[in-house]
Amino acid sequence: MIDQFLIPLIKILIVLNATLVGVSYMTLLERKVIAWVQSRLGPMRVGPQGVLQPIADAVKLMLKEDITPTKADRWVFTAAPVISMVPALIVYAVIPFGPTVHLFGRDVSLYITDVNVGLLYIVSVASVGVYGIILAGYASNSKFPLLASLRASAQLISYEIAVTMTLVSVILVAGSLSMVSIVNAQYNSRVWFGFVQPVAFVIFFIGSLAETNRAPFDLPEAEQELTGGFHTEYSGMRFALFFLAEYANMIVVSSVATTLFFGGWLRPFPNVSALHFLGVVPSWMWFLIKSFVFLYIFIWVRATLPRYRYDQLMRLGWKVLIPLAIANLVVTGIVKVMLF
Amino acid sequence: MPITPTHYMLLSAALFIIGVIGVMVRRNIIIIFMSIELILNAVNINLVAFSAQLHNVIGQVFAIFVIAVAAAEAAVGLGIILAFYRNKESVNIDEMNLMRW
Amino acid sequence: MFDTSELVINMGPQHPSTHGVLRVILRLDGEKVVDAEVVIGYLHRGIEKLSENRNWTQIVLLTDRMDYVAAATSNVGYCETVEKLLNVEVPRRAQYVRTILMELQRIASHCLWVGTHAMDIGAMTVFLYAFRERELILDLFEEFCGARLTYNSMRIGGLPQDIPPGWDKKVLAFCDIMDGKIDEYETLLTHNRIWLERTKGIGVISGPEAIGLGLCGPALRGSGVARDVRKDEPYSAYAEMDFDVPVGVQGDTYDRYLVRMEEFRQSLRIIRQATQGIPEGPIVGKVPRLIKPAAGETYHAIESPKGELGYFIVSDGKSTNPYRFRVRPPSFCNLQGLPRLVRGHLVADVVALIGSIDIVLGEVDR
Amino acid sequence: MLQAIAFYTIAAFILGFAVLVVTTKDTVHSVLFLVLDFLFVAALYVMLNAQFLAVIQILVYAGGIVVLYLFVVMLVNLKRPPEAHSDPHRMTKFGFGLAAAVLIELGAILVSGYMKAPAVAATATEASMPVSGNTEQVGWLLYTSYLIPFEIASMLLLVAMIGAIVLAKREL
Repeated sequence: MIDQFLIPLIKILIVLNATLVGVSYMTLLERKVIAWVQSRLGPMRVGPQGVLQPIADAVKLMLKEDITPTKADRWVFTAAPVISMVPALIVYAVIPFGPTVHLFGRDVSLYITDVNVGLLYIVSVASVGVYGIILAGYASNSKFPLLASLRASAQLISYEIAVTMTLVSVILVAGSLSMVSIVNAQYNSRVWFGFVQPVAFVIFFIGSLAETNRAPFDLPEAEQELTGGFHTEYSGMRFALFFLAEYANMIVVSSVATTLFFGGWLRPFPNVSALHFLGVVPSWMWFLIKSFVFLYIFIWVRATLPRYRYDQLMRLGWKVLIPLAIANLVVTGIVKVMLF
Repeated sequence: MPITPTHYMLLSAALFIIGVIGVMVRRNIIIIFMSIELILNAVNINLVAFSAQLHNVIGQVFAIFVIAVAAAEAAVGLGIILAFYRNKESVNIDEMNLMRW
Repeated sequence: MFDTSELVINMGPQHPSTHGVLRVILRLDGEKVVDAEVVIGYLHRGIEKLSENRNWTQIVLLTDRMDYVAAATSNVGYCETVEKLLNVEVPRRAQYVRTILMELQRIASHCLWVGTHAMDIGAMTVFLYAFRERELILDLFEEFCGARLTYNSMRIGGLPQDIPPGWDKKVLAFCDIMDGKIDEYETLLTHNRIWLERTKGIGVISGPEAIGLGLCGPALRGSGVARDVRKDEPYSAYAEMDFDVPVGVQGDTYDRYLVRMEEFRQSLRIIRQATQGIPEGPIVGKVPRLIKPAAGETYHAIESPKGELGYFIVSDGKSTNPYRFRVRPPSFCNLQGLPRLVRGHLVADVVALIGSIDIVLGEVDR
Repeated sequence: MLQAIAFYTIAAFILGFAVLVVTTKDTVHSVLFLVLDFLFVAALYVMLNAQFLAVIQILVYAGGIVVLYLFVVMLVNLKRPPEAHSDPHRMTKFGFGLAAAVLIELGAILVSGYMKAPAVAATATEASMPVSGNTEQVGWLLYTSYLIPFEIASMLLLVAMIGAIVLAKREL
């Protein structure tokens, strides 16, 4: 009973809470990092160095008046933020934060579950997230959000293809769809797949920037063009949900990138016993460090690059990334058949 | 009470009927298309149920083919809807009574 | 919806990238702009009419409020026009200081432009970098005249006060800082592939067409027309300065960007020459106590950061107010080119183009 | 017991949302119900131990096809209600009659108590396959016995893609 219900429940609680806290602190991190890039200080008022800023933000957003436009489709308008938030959270069910460890006298795996279609599960759940954006744009009954949501859905669907293709080439190398097996495969092959599949990794990274609506692909919420994009008409907690979903997605993407391309919880050179001292840092810590590096790069990119235009974005997706991903997949397949 | 393939068949048949009623009653061609998707799903439920019962994944393979056909159908069908809408400003199936326009 | 009919989108007057209260009514086919109509007047304060009821000295203060990001240039332009009307000789020291102020103002204005233009295209960091340097210029202005935005920094016939001691050193020090900062902006933008894709070939306009539309300033020079009032009809101390007038080739947004970036450098060049060569002498010319120009009219234009800023003033010779006061604002003239520029481009390009012609609504509406 | 609860819950949701799909007036709401319906069908697949298909169901149906529907619904913003005009030749009554007949048959099956589990031995296919696991088995079959249908399906999708582009593009 304990193994079946209690431990998974505790794990879900921990992951969910850690995610939500992590997401809210991502907003602080983003503001701080961008501030440092731009030679500013960022939030400094709430708490020392502004560390309590996310809490202040949350309180403010919760107390804000929740406005529903008169002509909005009330039902869908309320559901849209939830629809975009939920997929971002349930993806964490299959992300392995660490291997199975011995804890309090029993073997506890540092992931909620390991399903044999783990990677496909992530892709499919992520593909449902697009509804939140489309419906938000539709339900607002306003032109700018509608334009933005059409842009967003076209963008997400296009880049999903490229990203999925790169995942397939990783699956080919790993020989499994399960996230845990993919990490183990990297242990066994003595090399992180990021070095085996550099092209796939680059495409995945660019694609995931687009999938999470981050700069330079943040067209759906291009403030300067569409006055805030699909969440123009939203306020208060509903707006916050969209915001949190974006950050949760960023964390998901970083975790997936870490797992697939950078060895998940494995320390650098896991097979070199000379580097055994690196094992001092626990496995889940390695996972978090690697993910954090990705998150940092996300923010860094945002602070540096201008924004693509819609048609250029589509051109990049369809004419560069997808053919490249397919070519990479074919080459991977050929090499795999020839050599192994 | 054990859940037998008959349960799944009944569910599938009920879903099928709902789909058929949708096709027959509604005049909005988009809804009709969605009803067809329901019908296809009813078929898939059957296939997968038998696949589970017979411990044979061939049923699931066929379900995948059905999904592929559904995707193709949706793409072409929605293309037709858009073309029709562009000419007639309508998606009412009863106004779709010409072979060409 | 997007395939079957045109969509009319109202951009502004409250919109994050219309730089104030500009309103553009866009007719879209999909995301393509079929036509654009610019609606102005949301910031109209009647400065021209107001000026006809103020005496000549008071008007300087009103000119601050036109191009509020380049107030000193407006001040100088007005004062020079009145000096022309009065036939007053301005001492060379004042001329030099005016030149320095105007060029500092040009850099400040271009800083604001490069920041907001980049921000519109999505590069947010340039904005804060540029504002950081603009702050240094504002400090210099504050030291000179006590104000940071609306300076009221000029008097008819010369300067309100002499430059503070050591100010010229600070200006030179600023020039040294600014050199590196311009390179910094260029590192972030000039060869950035996304920036190139967003600006190259956008809003292409040929030289003759740009003249036909009445474009001026960097927007005109971007199309390859080397028209610069500082060179063509020198005023203040520009005749004694050695500088180039950068021109573009293609006439697209990127060329307009390059022209302004080069103007940064040319401005620094002028500031260095002028600061090192400030002559000694009085700062105010022989201006009558009661300014009452003889009946007549005059037009005088200067090169403001946005283009040719002209003042047309009629004096009836009887009152202490101008009889007629009219401004030729560069932003206004450039703005009328916007519908031509955006036609056929995408919605995202509209903001890039609004940024590229560099308008200030205070000047457009007056 | 647990299985029965799960089945009845999921079945109720599937049928309930299906009814909502065909009865809702607002087309966008209808599309939303369709997504929910598909998600529950996917849940049913998980119950039937067909995880791969469940994921494909979500990925292709919910993430792909229905988004397409949503796109079309948003593209055709109707100025008049789509159901305004009715063709006098419609045989709605006949349709209802047919549906009723099938329903009666279903009821008959229920009443006759034909609901016991048939004892079927596992067919030999599963045992003879060199791989284990749902995904692996489906993949194995797709790429061995059903390779030609699989390729034909890919052709079909290609043709559909081209067809959709030809139909939907205004000027070619």
